[in-house]
Amino acid sequence: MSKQVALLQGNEACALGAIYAGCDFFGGYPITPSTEVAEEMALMLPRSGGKFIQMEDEIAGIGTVLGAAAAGAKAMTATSGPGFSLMMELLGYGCMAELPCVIVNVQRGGPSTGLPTKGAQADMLQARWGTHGDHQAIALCPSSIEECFTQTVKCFNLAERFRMPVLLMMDEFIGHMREKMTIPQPGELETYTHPRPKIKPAEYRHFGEGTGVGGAYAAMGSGYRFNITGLTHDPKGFPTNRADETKWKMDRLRAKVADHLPELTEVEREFMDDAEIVIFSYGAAARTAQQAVREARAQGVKAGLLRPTVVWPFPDQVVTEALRQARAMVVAELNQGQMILEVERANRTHTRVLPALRYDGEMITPAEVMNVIAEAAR
Amino acid sequence: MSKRHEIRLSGSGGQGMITAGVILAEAAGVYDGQNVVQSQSYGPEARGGASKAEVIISDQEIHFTKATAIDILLAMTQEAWDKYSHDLKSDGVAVVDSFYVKEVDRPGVHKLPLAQMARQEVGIEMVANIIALGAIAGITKVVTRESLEKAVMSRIPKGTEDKNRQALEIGFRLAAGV
Amino acid sequence: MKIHPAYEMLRPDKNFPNVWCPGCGHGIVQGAIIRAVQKLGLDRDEMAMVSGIGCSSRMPVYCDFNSLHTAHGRAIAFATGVKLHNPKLHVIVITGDGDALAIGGNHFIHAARRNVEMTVVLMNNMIYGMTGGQYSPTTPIGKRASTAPYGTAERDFDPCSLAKAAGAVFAARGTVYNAAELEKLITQALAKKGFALVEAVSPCPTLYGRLNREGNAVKMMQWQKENTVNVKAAEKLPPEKVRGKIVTGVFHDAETPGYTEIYDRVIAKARGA
Amino acid sequence: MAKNTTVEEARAAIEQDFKQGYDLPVYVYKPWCKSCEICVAFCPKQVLEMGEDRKPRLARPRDCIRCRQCELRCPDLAIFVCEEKAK
Repeated sequence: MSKQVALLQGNEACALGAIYAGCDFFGGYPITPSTEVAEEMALMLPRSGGKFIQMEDEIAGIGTVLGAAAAGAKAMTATSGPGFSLMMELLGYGCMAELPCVIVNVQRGGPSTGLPTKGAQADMLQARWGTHGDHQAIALCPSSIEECFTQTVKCFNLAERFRMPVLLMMDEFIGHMREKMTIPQPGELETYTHPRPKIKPAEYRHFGEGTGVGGAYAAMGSGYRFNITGLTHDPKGFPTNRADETKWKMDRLRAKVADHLPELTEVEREFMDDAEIVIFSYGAAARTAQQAVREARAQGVKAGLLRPTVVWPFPDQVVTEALRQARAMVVAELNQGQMILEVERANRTHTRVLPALRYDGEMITPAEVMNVIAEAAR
Repeated sequence: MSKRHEIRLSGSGGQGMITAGVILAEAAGVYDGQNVVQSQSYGPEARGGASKAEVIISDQEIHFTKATAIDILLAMTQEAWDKYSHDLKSDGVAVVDSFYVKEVDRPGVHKLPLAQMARQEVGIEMVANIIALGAIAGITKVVTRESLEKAVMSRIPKGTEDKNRQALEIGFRLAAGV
Repeated sequence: MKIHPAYEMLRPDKNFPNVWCPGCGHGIVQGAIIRAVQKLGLDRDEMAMVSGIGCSSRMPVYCDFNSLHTAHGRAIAFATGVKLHNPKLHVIVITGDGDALAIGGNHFIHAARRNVEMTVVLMNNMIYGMTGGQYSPTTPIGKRASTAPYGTAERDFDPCSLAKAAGAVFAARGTVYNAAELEKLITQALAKKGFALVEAVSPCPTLYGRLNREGNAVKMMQWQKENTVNVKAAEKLPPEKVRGKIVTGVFHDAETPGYTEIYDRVIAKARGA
Repeated sequence: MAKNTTVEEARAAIEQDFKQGYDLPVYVYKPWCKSCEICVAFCPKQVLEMGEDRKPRLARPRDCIRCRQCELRCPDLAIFVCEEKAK
């Protein structure tokens, strides 16, 4: 079979990636600029026996996704700013109840209704801190159409393995852009499905093994009758407010991400070997940064690029190392300064950190980044 | 062709500018084997308002995804010309609809009867975007005719093949007369 | 068998007594649900009990089914996902008047409209019990609550009319005083293939009863006993004789294809295309 | 309130009581009873009354008609009607 090369929109590639990963449930509410994800899923899911449902609002969208996940589905929803805000409570529920699912946020300008048809990267900290309570987040950020596909697959793999909602932080620029890509053949990309328990139902504890990462867990209706609750619970899933059991649960939620940082860290490096000015950028803005790095090199500036594809957990160590090596770091992002706060937190060497920001709904240009590089090189 | 081509197709919502952009990108990317990035911007309205689609074609990897120095501009309305012609390069190629665009503030603009030909020869104005694609490809050779034809056929509704093939033919004919 | 017949349906390792106040009607509803499940011979492994937040919503943790205790108001949204992904499961939604009709009102009407196959047991105690007695969408106008110290100024919902109007296939009301009738109504609802509502009027002596001087659990159940009219009898009575009373029985019973059944046709069409 | 017990513990305690010769038509599992008095108030034959421990007790067992109203209305599943002994 010859490889299929197709011109795809980011949103379409995301939906195709979901199907490739084995997604069999989509619940959501239409919102610009994420709508094409839902439309594509509505078309494709029933063909493979999966289920698509358009709910009455975004809260119901993620609610039905979490319900399907409890029943064993590989489930997904897709939304944008206002809908993402509505989903926050249940994002926390998914973390607490350890339900795997993928939430796609095609970011647009905000706050409030903001710029529905224009792009931004201004939900980056909401993705990390939007829901109440201590919790961890795993979030990926694609910079190309191909990555919309491959990272959606990876999101499902991580959700299944880490038993938690995983966020794909797209943006309108990437979501509505088209590029050609070679559709991966079945088996070409890894697809992970969590193991199902084999022990006797009487011995089964739904939240029993260590941090739960990579472990077996059961679906409702599979003969293991367990309880799931958003209340703090013991290993059996029964509500508790005992301090020791609460601490056990909170430590488990923390450790499942904190103890697996090397596995979760994924940063692409370009021209980093001798880089003196390092640009930190992700998602759509990183495309501009890629161009700027090359233009800077052409002008004799030793510039390099750090492009995290997994933005949460933040690649702390990588950034700390890069800051140690660099004379200055330029953070290029499409907001008023969000991930730059994390970069500054990782800055243990008091290296200069300069923002290259744009937040008017338009894409930051290579010239704008070059100006900041020039300032950094001074 | 070792060059980055930035192409902007502009008009009003409903004139098929985004469809035209997708077809052009598919012709260049999938059938001609170039690297390609296609994007668009539009207002909240489904019909009316200024609308543009941009296609960047290059034999190199495309990093920056937006068009900022336009090599090829299509304007199907006066509003689109007024709004989107400012960053057309001095040696850029401009094609405008001669019926809807009356005032152009620079020399060398190709004024072609795109909408008129669509109405008179094909019978529906809707295919003016395909005529425009034919004209642009004919004038600039930014994509091959075979690839453009394949891309048109893969992206249009079933049952409209003849009308679109005719429209493409008209476009290339107009280009030959330039 | 020298044991309470309901015990086999309770979680063996869950501590009892349950969380509810003395005389709370919710435990009576739990008993009725368990007996209905036993009567129909449903397989526990194929039971999914989904709840929201509130007093009533604590029920699933005690029942030895697949149980999902969700967020406030969202039980029906979760339950829709459970049912749609695994239509084999018998889904029972346990909810209260605030959970189902205030914060979850949108999900309630839309699940009824879609006719998603689930049995919704709505325990109506006309008050928010868990948070300390605030008024709910079913608190009758003029009645007192901690957030209505002078009596509420709001009219109340009739959950059965609401469900029927939104498209449910079954809507019925019972009281905990008449636990046998309640059990019968839940049994009927569980057998339906569509969105079925059973409203169980369940007294809250601790808050509603105290705030409105209606007495303890026994007095409140005595009131139920004396002020309940069956829907068939009510139809023949003049309206003034029915006003202020609890009308019980089946209000609506229809046969319409359920959501998962219709969705199977969508799948067949998508695959044929 | 009574000490919390699991269903298994309740079962064992009840079985123990039966082994030791419990022989009345109605059984009250006291650790789960919250003394709401519903069973006493609505017994059609008035066979139950509240004991000094504020738990129901079967005062007039011979009047019990095993109608199960107490069992159906107990919010705590703490009272049930026993099967009739086959003699």
